[in-house]
Amino acid sequence: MNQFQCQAEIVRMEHLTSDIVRMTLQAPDIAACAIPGQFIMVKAGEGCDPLLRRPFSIHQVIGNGRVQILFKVLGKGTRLLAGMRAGMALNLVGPLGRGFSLESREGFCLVGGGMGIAPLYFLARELQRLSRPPQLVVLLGARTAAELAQLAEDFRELGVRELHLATDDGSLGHHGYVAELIPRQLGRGGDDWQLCACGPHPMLQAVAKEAKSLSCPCQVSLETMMACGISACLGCAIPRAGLSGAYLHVCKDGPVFDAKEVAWL
Amino acid sequence: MNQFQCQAEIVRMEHLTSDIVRMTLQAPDIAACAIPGQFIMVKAGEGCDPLLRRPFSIHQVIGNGRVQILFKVLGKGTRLLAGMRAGMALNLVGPLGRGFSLESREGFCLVGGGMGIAPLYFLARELQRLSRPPQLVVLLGARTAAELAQLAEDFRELGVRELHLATDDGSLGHHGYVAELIPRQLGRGGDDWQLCACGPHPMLQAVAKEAKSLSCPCQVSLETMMACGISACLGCAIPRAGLSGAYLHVCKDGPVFDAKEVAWL
Amino acid sequence: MNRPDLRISIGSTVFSNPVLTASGTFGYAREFEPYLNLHRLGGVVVKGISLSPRKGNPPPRIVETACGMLNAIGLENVGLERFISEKMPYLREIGTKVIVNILGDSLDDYRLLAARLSEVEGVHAIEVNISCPNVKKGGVAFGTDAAMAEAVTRAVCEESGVPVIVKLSPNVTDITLIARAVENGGAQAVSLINTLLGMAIDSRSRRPKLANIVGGLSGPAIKPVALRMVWQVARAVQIPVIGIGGISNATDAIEFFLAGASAVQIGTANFVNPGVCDEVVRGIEEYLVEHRLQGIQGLIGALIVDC
Amino acid sequence: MNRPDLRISIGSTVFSNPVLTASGTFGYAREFEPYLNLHRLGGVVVKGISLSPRKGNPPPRIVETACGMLNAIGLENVGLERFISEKMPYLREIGTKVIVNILGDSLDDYRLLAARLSEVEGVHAIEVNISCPNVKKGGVAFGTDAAMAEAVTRAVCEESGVPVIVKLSPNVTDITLIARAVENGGAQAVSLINTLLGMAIDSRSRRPKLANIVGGLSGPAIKPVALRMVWQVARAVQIPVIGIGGISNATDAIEFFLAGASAVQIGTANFVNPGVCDEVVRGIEEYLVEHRLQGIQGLIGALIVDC
Ligand SMILES: Cc1cc2nc3c(=O)[nH]c(=O)nc-3n(C[C@H](O)[C@H](O)[C@H](O)COP(=O)(O)OP(=O)(O)OC[C@H]3O[C@@H](n4cnc5c(N)ncnc54)[C@H](O)[C@@H]3O)c2cc1C
Ligand SMILES: Cc1cc2nc3c(=O)[nH]c(=O)nc-3n(C[C@H](O)[C@H](O)[C@H](O)COP(=O)(O)OP(=O)(O)OC[C@H]3O[C@@H](n4cnc5c(N)ncnc54)[C@H](O)[C@@H]3O)c2cc1C
Ligand SMILES: Cc1cc2nc3c(=O)[nH]c(=O)nc-3n(C[C@H](O)[C@H](O)[C@H](O)COP(=O)(O)O)c2cc1C
Ligand SMILES: Cc1cc2nc3c(=O)[nH]c(=O)nc-3n(C[C@H](O)[C@H](O)[C@H](O)COP(=O)(O)O)c2cc1C
Ligand code: FES
Ligand code: FES
Repeated sequence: MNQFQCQAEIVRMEHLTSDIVRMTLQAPDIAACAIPGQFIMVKAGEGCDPLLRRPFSIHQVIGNGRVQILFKVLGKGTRLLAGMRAGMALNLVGPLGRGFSLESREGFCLVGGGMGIAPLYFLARELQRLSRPPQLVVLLGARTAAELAQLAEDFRELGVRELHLATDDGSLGHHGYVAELIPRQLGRGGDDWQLCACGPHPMLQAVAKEAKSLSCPCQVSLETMMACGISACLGCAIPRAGLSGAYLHVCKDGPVFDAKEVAWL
Repeated sequence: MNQFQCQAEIVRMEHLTSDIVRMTLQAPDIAACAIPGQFIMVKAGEGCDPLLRRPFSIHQVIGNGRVQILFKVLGKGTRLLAGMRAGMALNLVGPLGRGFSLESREGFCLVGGGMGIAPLYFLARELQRLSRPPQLVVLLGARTAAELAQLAEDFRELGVRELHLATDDGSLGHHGYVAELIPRQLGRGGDDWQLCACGPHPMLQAVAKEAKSLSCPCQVSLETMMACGISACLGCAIPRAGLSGAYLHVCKDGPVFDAKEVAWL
Repeated sequence: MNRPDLRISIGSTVFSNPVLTASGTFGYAREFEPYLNLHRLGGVVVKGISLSPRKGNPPPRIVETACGMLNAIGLENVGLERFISEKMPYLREIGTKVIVNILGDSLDDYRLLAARLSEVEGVHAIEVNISCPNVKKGGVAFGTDAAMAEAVTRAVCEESGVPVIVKLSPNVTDITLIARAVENGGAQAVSLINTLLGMAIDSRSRRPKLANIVGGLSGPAIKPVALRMVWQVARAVQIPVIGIGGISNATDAIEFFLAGASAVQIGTANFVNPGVCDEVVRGIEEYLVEHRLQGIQGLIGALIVDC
Repeated sequence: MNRPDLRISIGSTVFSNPVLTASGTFGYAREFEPYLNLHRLGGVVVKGISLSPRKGNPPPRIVETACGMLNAIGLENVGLERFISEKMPYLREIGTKVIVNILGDSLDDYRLLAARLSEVEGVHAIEVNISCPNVKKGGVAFGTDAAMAEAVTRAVCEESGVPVIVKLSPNVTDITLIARAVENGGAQAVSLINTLLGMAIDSRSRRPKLANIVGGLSGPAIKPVALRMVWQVARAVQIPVIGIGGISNATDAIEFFLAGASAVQIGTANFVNPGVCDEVVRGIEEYLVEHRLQGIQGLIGALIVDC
């Protein structure tokens, strides 16, 4: 298995807003084999409070064996991480989980909400690097313009032309939810297109619904509480579609799932 | 009671050796009323690991409402404190406990070992500021020259002329224990002199023994595990001299005791 | 909106708010005068008092553990009479409710303590520590046996003129059995949990870190166990439950109310933050306002459980 | 000096070193292949196996607490037959001892599991999880009653051809009573502690943080309780004791040996540091060398206690 535990030096800290941070880590083993949609488990702080590692999507893999994560300060783990400085080291485990399938399609529509945007950047880049790059539409949503501005810029620099934005407060792009942009964009494609979505659960639910009504295949990246990230604790269960009452495990069967596999409660 | 809980900004961090740190804190309330031998309780880190505050002697009170502590990195609390930077803030409680008595004497002999030197600097300065300053002899011991050099310099700058050093490895001053210097220095004084000692328990024991054989009054500053520092937990008990089997409490009855009060086991 | 109503009652005693200090962690209150407004506390539970003074255990008496601490103070206290003459005058002055925690070696000890204390002006309730060993029963703790727990409760209730709270030990298989026994015995309330029995060893010296070898575990580490027990007991008895164990802020306290506690006691957190009780009272008030609740009663046992 | 001798035995099974993984925290071992040398482990205790597959509890199943975590996995597992056909081939290959943790609803379940498993090549011992509810006794856990604990032990021992370890629940008044009952029942060793029953509440949503409401507390937070129980049990029984609870490094493990454990299991720490078991083995070796001990036997129960 291509999984590693390593001590990674922090190469760069970028505070995109007061509570959104992009961290660049020197982690060659992980960088060498990560695919979009996979995640790493990061130990925040030295002591045992917080005890457990925190999962973060791989936001970008760059030259020189570096990986980036993009995160928002929510609780004590992310607060500790946001207080780190370049030159310090963090212990990482990864890359973990099942990433996005890049199977050939006419087009890909990427839908990201909030920090769910993180893995989509890596995905967009890998799609563009394919020998026959598919058409690419990227829809990004956030609460407000400040959270979106820098990230949108990054996608533009990547050469994504079909980039559409939505904010909850209307301060940038569409005033409303990002999932609402899907029908307009996917008018052109039907089942030749692939939806790839990552974001808060209600957003993913809405995306899965749109996908169904458009008969468009849809991959979603899910989040749960995780203790191990490596399929040892069975803590990351989510209900599987169907009547069996069985569970999927986000860290191993996912985090990226076919929307049809998941029971959308 | 002149005790305060306050959020104090770190004004300065000085790394005297790789594991000895002098930290200057802006704490006007505490600075205004502290006396030599008192201590403060410092919360290291944000979370609850480590849970309890750590006690540190007040090393110096300087103008502008500042206090200094001098500490050695031993475990996770002091490691966290050593990693702080100027501009950050720490939560303090103090000043606490019973300090040294400065009652008028012909001379004072201060004996410090290791980090036990911390409160003696404050004591030496206050003694020199008395309207009729007593004679002053300062004996400092440490494991090796590196741990002693800067501190000895500080006492010299204070104008202490009778300064004698000892190191365990003989790299500076007397090769041996600092308590061994006492008889030579106190040849001149008998019960007109006051011994004031702070350091590891075996050192204090040796000093108390010398004091007894020289019939010289002796104050010792003791350390124990402390949970509260404010006489609420009763955790800081040490056996009292005599046959009663009763206990003294270091945070309230001390940390400075008359050596005769203490049962030297 | 008016300020939310924080009052709660235990028997005939009305507390201005549900935030009390836990026995053995708040001295005799005076120690905290510099750090908070003592009269704003719901109540003060003082260090456990025995008939005669006790010296306590030899040191080391405390040791830090992961998010917790062990203590083996050994119930050091000034004894009944010195408590009344030396500590009560100040406690009467601070204008908050005073609960005296009592401990004994036998039923008679408990009876004598209750009788004497409930006559003392300014004592508003008695909290019975039943985690102490029953000397007559070979040192088995009163609190680990339902019959003994009921007997000691009955003994205290017979003698006491003020409400009786019985403080339960968590070191039992089924705490609801003990709680029900104590309710049968006549207790007006139960408080829980006392400390979990634990131990720490120094690998260098190969010795126990406490002179007493074992000690009581307290602090955030035990909160999940305390919360579970409070939830179980609140559903098993009719009398009010006072939640204790690892409470360090208002959010923690609110969790205990949701689990069914009518009041909380704050212990170890007083050592870490001597002003914590004030902050908890304020935080509870803010939560009630934010959640549009008229008072603390709306929160007690309000846990939403599907099924 | 030679390398210290780390071997220990339980019944007829000899382990190359005393560091085992705790059930439910190490998957079926394969998950940890990237992170450590599986053959250097003393042994692997696999996730609890029942007769039929179990789906486990609905999510959320885990929540972090102060220096610990609560889990309510609900004993999800692939069931006896799939375990044997799908998981055992790999486990046989890694060249370390394999202990299968079993769980059931009734004595018959346990009997069937023991009989079948002890015939399987590569199963070196059985660990009986008696913290499960006994369906026939109204759901009271086997492990909280001495008679039931003894009965289930006897049932398993009668059927098993390999050594039987019984894993004790800490949620009892006197764990030495259960340990002695289990010893009487024929167990070759006891392991302890399983998780402490706990609970967590979300004050915003006013709901339990676990769908199952209560869950098992593990991690550094429980170490003092585990250490105390191991110390008590080691003095109460003649059979080897396996210490479990919050062990995160070699120093923690050494504390358990001093308290009387002959081996240790590492649980939650595997999540935090998947390479931890290797580090613990190395750390124990270094400690023994530094302290001039010939082997682990010199450490077991070597706590120095005055008086
Ligand atoms: C596969 C995966 C990928 C993720 N990728 C990203 C990302 O790229 N950027 C980002 O900002 N966040 C990401 N998250 C969420 C991130 O893990 C949490 O925000 C983080 O763990 C919060 O830690 P904390 O200590 O700051 O918050 P806490 O104080 O622990 O809790 C704050 C909130 O975060 C949630 N949370 C806490 N721990 C976890 C956990 N282990 N797993 C899931 N949710 C948790 C809790 O429900 C709580 O409401 C991802 C989660 C998963 C499962
Ligand atoms: C009144 C008083 C004044 C002190 N003044 C100074 C000083 O000026 N400079 C200085 O360097 N040190 C001083 N100490 C000691 C200092 O408190 C400890 O070194 C510090 O608490 C260690 O914390 P830690 O987390 O780094 O170590 P830990 O990892 O907690 O433990 C390392 C060692 O330190 C000891 N220790 C831990 N906590 C305490 C505690 N609360 N009280 C006493 N010992 C403890 C333990 O026995 C252990 O062996 C003083 C102690 C007391 C009681
Ligand atoms: C140092 C200390 C001394 C204590 N003394 C007593 C006591 O005398 N009587 C008693 O009933 N409980 C005593 N306790 C238990 C506390 O009142 C409380 O039940 C326990 O600490 C759990 O709460 P916490 O986690 O908030 O500290 C003591 C606890 C500590 C930490
Ligand atoms: C996620 C998880 C799952 C567990 N599953 C089992 C199990 O199936 N059978 C069992 O006997 N113990 C189980 N345990 C208990 C552990 O084996 C161990 O006894 C406990 O976690 C205490 O050790 P620790 O603090 O090192 O984790 C589980 C623990 C955790 C955290
Ligand atoms: S997080 Fe542990 S199994 Fe998925
Ligand atoms: S440290 Fe708490 S009473 Fe002294």
